[in-house]
Amino acid sequence: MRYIPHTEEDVRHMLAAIGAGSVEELFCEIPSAARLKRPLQLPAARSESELLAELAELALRNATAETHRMFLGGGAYNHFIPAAVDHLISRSEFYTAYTPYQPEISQGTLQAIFEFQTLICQLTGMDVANASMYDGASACAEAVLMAARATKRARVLLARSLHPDYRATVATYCRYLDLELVEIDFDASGRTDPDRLQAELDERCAALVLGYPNFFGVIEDLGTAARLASGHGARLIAAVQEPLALGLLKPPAELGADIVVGEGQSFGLPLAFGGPYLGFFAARSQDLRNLPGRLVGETLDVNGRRGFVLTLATREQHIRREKATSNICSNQGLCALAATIYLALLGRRGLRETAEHNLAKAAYARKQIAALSGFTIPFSGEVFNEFVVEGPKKAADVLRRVQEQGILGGIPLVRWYPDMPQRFLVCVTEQNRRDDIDALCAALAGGAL
Amino acid sequence: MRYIPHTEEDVRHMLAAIGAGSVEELFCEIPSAARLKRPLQLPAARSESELLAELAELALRNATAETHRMFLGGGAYNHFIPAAVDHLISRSEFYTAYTPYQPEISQGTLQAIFEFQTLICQLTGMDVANASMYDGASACAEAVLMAARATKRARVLLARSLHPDYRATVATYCRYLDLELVEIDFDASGRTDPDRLQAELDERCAALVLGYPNFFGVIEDLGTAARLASGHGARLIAAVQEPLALGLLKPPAELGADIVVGEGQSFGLPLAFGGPYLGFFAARSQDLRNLPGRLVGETLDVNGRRGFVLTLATREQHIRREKATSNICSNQGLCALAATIYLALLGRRGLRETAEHNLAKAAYARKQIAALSGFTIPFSGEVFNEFVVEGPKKAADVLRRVQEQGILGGIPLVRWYPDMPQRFLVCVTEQNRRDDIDALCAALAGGAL
Amino acid sequence: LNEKLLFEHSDKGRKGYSLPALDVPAAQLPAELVRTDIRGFPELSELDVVRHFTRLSTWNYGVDSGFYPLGSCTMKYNPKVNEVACRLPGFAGLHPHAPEDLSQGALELMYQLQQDLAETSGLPAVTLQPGAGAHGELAGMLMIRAWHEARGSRRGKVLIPDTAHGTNPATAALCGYQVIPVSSEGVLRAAAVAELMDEDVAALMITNPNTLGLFESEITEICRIVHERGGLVYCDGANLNALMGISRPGDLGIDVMHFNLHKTFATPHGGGGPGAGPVGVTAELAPFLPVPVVVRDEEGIRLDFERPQSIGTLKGFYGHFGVLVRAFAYIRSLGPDGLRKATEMAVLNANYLRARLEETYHLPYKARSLHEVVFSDRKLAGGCRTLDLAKRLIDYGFHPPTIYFPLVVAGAIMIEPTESESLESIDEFCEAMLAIAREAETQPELLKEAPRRTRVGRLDETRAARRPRLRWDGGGQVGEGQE
Amino acid sequence: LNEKLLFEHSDKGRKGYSLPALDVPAAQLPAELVRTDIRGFPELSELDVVRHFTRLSTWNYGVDSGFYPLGSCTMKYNPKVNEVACRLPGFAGLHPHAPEDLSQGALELMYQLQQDLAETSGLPAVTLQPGAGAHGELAGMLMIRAWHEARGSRRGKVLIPDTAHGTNPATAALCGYQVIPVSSEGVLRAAAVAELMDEDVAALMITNPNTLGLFESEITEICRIVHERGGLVYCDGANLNALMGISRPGDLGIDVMHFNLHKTFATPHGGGGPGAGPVGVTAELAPFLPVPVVVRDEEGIRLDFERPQSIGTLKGFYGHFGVLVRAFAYIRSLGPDGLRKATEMAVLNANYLRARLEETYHLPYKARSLHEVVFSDRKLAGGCRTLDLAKRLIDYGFHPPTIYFPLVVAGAIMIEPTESESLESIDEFCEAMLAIAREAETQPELLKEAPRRTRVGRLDETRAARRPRLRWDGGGQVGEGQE
Repeated sequence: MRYIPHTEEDVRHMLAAIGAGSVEELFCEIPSAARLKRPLQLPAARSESELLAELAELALRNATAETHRMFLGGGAYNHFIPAAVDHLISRSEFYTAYTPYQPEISQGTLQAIFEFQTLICQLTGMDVANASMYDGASACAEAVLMAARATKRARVLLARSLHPDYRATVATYCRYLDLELVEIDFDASGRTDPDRLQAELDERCAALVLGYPNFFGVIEDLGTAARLASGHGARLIAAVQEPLALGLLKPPAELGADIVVGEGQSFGLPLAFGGPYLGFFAARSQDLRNLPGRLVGETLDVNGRRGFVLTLATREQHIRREKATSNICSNQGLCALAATIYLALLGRRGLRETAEHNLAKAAYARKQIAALSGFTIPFSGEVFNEFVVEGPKKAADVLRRVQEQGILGGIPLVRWYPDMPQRFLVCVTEQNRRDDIDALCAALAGGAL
Repeated sequence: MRYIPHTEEDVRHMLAAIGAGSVEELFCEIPSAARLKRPLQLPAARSESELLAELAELALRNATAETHRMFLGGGAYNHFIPAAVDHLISRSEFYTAYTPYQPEISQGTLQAIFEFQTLICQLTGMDVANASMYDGASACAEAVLMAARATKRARVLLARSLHPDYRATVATYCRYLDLELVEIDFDASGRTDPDRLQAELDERCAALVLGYPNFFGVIEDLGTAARLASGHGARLIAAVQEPLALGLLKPPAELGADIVVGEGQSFGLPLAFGGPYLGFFAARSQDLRNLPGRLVGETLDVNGRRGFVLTLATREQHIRREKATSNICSNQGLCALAATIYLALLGRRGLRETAEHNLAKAAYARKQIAALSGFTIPFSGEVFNEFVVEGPKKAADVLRRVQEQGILGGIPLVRWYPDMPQRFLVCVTEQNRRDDIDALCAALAGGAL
Repeated sequence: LNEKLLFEHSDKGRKGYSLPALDVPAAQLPAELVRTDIRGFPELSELDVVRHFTRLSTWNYGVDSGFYPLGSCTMKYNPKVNEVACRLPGFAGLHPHAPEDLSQGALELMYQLQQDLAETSGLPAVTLQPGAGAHGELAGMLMIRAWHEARGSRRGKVLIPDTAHGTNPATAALCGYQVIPVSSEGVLRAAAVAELMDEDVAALMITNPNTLGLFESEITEICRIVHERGGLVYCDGANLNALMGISRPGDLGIDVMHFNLHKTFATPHGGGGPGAGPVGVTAELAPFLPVPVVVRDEEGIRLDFERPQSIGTLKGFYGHFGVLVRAFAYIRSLGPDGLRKATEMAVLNANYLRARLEETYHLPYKARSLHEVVFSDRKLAGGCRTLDLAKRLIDYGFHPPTIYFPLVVAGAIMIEPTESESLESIDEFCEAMLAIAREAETQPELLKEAPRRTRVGRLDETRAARRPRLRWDGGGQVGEGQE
Repeated sequence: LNEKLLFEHSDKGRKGYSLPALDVPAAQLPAELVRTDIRGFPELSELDVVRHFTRLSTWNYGVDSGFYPLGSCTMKYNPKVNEVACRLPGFAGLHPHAPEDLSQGALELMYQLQQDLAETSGLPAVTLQPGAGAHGELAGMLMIRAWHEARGSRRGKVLIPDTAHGTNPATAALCGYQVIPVSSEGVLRAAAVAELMDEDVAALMITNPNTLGLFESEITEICRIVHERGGLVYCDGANLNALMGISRPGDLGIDVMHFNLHKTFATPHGGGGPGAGPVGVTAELAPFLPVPVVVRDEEGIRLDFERPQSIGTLKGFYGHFGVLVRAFAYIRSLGPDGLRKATEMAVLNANYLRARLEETYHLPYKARSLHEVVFSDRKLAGGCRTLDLAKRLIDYGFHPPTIYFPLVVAGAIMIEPTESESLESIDEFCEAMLAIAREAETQPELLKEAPRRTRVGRLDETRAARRPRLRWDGGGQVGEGQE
């Protein structure tokens, strides 16, 4: 057993020191009736080479951007990850450590998270950010809970254009908390309908949640929403499913958002079939003591040197137990580290340029597809790197034909929007070359027949 | 430029400090006639993603054990490499360091090489080993030079069954050194013919070089050769092209070898189209001051703590210049580290078991192939994990047919042994499953038609 | 030597990234949508970034650095091949919205892992979606509540023993439950449960073995009592490393349990995450599992979203797939015998360590330990406390144990060696513990002024909380440091 | 904290490896061929091994750890993407005996790299086979001798300036040549060469820029003189980082030059290797290149072994392919503009560093430096020498420069910053150098007792050489250490 060091002699020596006759004896407190009397029925142990062969075989049965031209987004994005990211997060001092409970031997993790918190504040324009959460959807749910706590109100408006997983997660978290969730429809631009918003916003509202960009890729009018929300004392929550957009779009804080949450996967994390990703959570100072999750703060050591510690733990469950601001205990430390490294590599200019490339590629694709016979762009709102297409027949059928050309052309929307059987979501990033886009257009034209 | 940090402002500031008006000015000592007046004609800079795409495309045009069933050996072996090896050699403290000139901040490299030297001594049974050389072939050439220096003799006997690259490299190194190289033929067993050996050995001989195992995979009779060589005062050099065999075979020292050199690639290094590999060089204490290459030794620091340093540098070219024992300056530090890690992981039992698996797989394959109509095993000597097969027609033609079945069935010998047009060398390691071997037999049977 | 913050390093115009030339026309958004520059954002070359994080890493301590006996966290060895496995392009590059027919390898792995966890726990239905243990607790308690509500029952209370992890009460509260604490005596007595159990109690949340490292020997009886009065039993699976192949929670009467893949199944802790917290439930609770569930039918393996009684979705997509790959690789590497052996050696290590230290350190509970052991600082001399001991261990080159938890032991020192550690490693730790106990008698300042060998000394946590500085803001640092 | 040797850790029965079950009958060799056990061989679990080497690594200093201005070694940044590139399965898994039609990707890369090096150097024919710079020297000098002999010339001498690397004379000797030293005055004077050049001199070996970091400004004239009298000129290419895109050795009259891919082209130095030492030659020398040469013809790219005038083979197979991949990736990443810019910034860095230090440190040669600068310890106070300065730099967190080389400068301090370093990084180094110069005046013991912050203090090299212990032999260590 390559992971278990005990030799027979070690075991004998240790049992003698314990004063036990056998390893079996050590389990004496487990009543016989509580014992399993047979071996676990699991496949036999694999050698390392067999294991790799088995996993390689499984891995080959999955499509990737290496095997297909890929235009999938919808909350998970195919961006380039510089090799330095993986090199650095693979340093075992980072990835084999746990939560920095002992700050004197955890300054690496702690400083990196402090930097992460700073980067998120810079991107969103907010005052404070936590050390990360499971993902964008759960961060969004925590934001709704925080808004309800902070406002002591029980009505929450969710844009129907918000990512469906985010809406579903909010619903699950709120399931037994006596909160009322109201969906607000969108208009022809693909943005949340301001009239519906105005009609539903009132003094009972704890929060209004908008995607930025939303699930359709459309850039919501946060400014107007913020004015409406703040007029009624409700928190405006901006939920960012594609954070690369923040390299180009006005920061939500500037437009009046009170809480900004989102998904950090675009910042250096692999697609990995949906996880682990990286929820981020940023707020204004007013909500500091209501924040869920871990926080890292700067302080001094006994010699007056700068250092970092976990702080404001009195909000957390290991101190506050049932009165904690959240039950979250871990964060996505390594994912936050990856994002910090990614953003440091891109830097001020690289982030902007990458965002601009995404914008340009998507604009080109949108224009080309709009020119295809049978295809239209149903929403008029401005988009960043994804957009909805309406095809001439069922989206699933069109996309299946496209798939036969080795292209993953988009995500059919009908699962979440039954009224949109012919629509699908197309995402274009800096990873798609012009000839990929042209191939998609050709395949769509063919798939429409 | 992601690898060059200078901003325009930095450049201005630095030029001002230097007192130069332009970067151009810094090259003032290069006469105008010596300047290149045009840009280098090289492809334009690639982004990281473009680079990876370009290299991935090249890499896909090569065959590997993932794309083919592979039975190639001949001095480079397809053994499993545990993931921990690459993880550890990828620690940048190891791979971005250079030669440990400053021992106080190089103890990691130095201790690892000391451990490498020890492992090589344990494997070969010799007294002393150096810090590594370029590869087995060049180590073999250095061994011949050392034997000539030590004995002050000029005649060297090379077994014709020695790896052809090793013989060729010896010839190149000796090209202008007034040494006489004599080839000794093999007999029907595939071993060096003892009668020819006896006939050629005399008091003029500096050294006799045998493969162990030899290029045909056959285990040479080192004991007899040692008796003959020592009777004439010549050094017996055992050259090990497949070091995994040392997990099972008698150590050369025990059989009387004076110098043991070889190739360490089997110990955790990828095939990598032939390099970088790892030459090892071991000898008896008598030759210590004649050894080529780097040596690491144990010593004490000012506080009496154990530490390691480069030592006996007076043999080396940076001190001795034209009187050095060799012109070699670097070693294969990172490759030696990989081998040290690999051997530590396998350990006493794992090394033996892996060697036994190789033996068993090759024995099975040899038996199966021998049973095929039209195929024979021309050499009767015992083998470790590779063996020569004689087919019914030109080896290249047989192997080409086998290749069409997705199998790299062996290495045709005719390039080095024009008298063997129908023979090829088959290697079987722990990586070949029984069904690979059975597929090879089936394909050979088909290829013979 | 010190390392500045990323932002303090930055120089205008540097970058560590390059893009291909843009091969389509540039595009622009309306100006009112576009931000100005990001003030203070880093500008660094690739080497700047690599050095920065390489240096930061050297101030951390991980399992690969040395013994890391953090109780309740199961800091076992993280196999390197698993890191290779999860990075295979077919796993790392698979988009969660890829069609199911092009995701069959991933779905197969998830399906097999569900079955493996079910077999290990004796709980037949498994969701892989929760992102961590606490997230699994949330899933589990929501299912318990949904089960009750499906039966028309609106119970409002949950029983939680005093040895529980803090996440247990926090989770119960998030599900709208009132928390009723139950006193234990090291192990939870059935009588104590019987006394508090009534028709308003939805569930008991228990950890087994508990946070003292003791098997809940009355667990079967406790489950019977809770079930009899219409409740369910939730098991916090953080300590499953003590039971693999020995005893299965499902066989004992547990209804719901979460797994901590990063503890029991060797996935890296990542400096605080990501982990993964799958949940196993009885067949009766299976209809309430979060969506999607990975199911197999004639056509292959697929994600089932059509589960009308499901509690819904807990996060985006299907779970921390990259973590699941590592756990799967671990289970396959050990096989059934290896998993059992891991448990046996983990328990052997804990008991050996206990035997070596129990004369010197106060052991509040004497029952046979399983995978971890809890001492207290009561016998520590010189006025030294658990915190001082912990900091002094750092000077000896070890990561300290968990301290001041569980709360039922004042000055708790909670040590979990795991099976990965060799006899030598545990002996070295014990020698250090014994040496520190002697130092406390003769040179207590060595403990109180520890650690001395780290980059920073003890940090002022009160200051951090009182004047929170949670981000760099372009100013100087809190105070100027000295070398 | 100390770390034992692998052999001191080992415990009987441990292993960190597993094999698949044997699926063929076991086999045996005759007993007389089989060894007994390997005495003392390690027995460790995977975690034991991982911790051992992880800890060892922390006692090393690499480019990623900090500034590493080791003169003549060009310790520039090693890009991480290149490490990914050489590990692509199609490169790492390619067997050198694979058929040429199944190796076309690797051969294409080698062919392109040959062309890139030819263009960069102005020498049209390139071999990629040599394993390091010294190996390249050997290849080059053998070709020079073969060229002479092909013309029936048996010249016996080689001229080597006093600024040469030690490998130059060692190599000349290995080719059977007598070494004739040439005195330089910082730069080599054509007149000095003219005086020594005769019909028995086969070649001049020169380094350009030389080991003082100075361009050999009379190089064209020197080449003319050597050629005129029937000799050839060999250039040690170690310092090519000073010339990329600026000046090409082939255009200056050089006949043969080796490249150090690990210096100029950013491949990692690996703690001492592997490097790669390709050699470029003029068309006239091309027939003498080692075999095989990578050539392109109608059918594709192939290895040409049929070269009757070749000097033969220098090592197994075709070169350090894994290193070649990295160098190729580097050249493609920078492109022609980037290579030139790398040279410019390397030279800028060296001159800036010189400007900041030349008032304080003695600068023996005043000509404009290219990529490196050589000071001496002549002005160092307090009886401190170059060695003391070097060790003190370690305490400041820097890798010391090359010391006591080149030999023409007593107490030489040879500093090569490379283009990877930022202004801040060089400023920090200069501050340290200036601080140490002040310390030498006021507290010379700080230098003489340095380093203090490392795991071991200054090591007794004399003891190591007098009583060589070159392997562990089961006994205790040299002396028992203290913490």
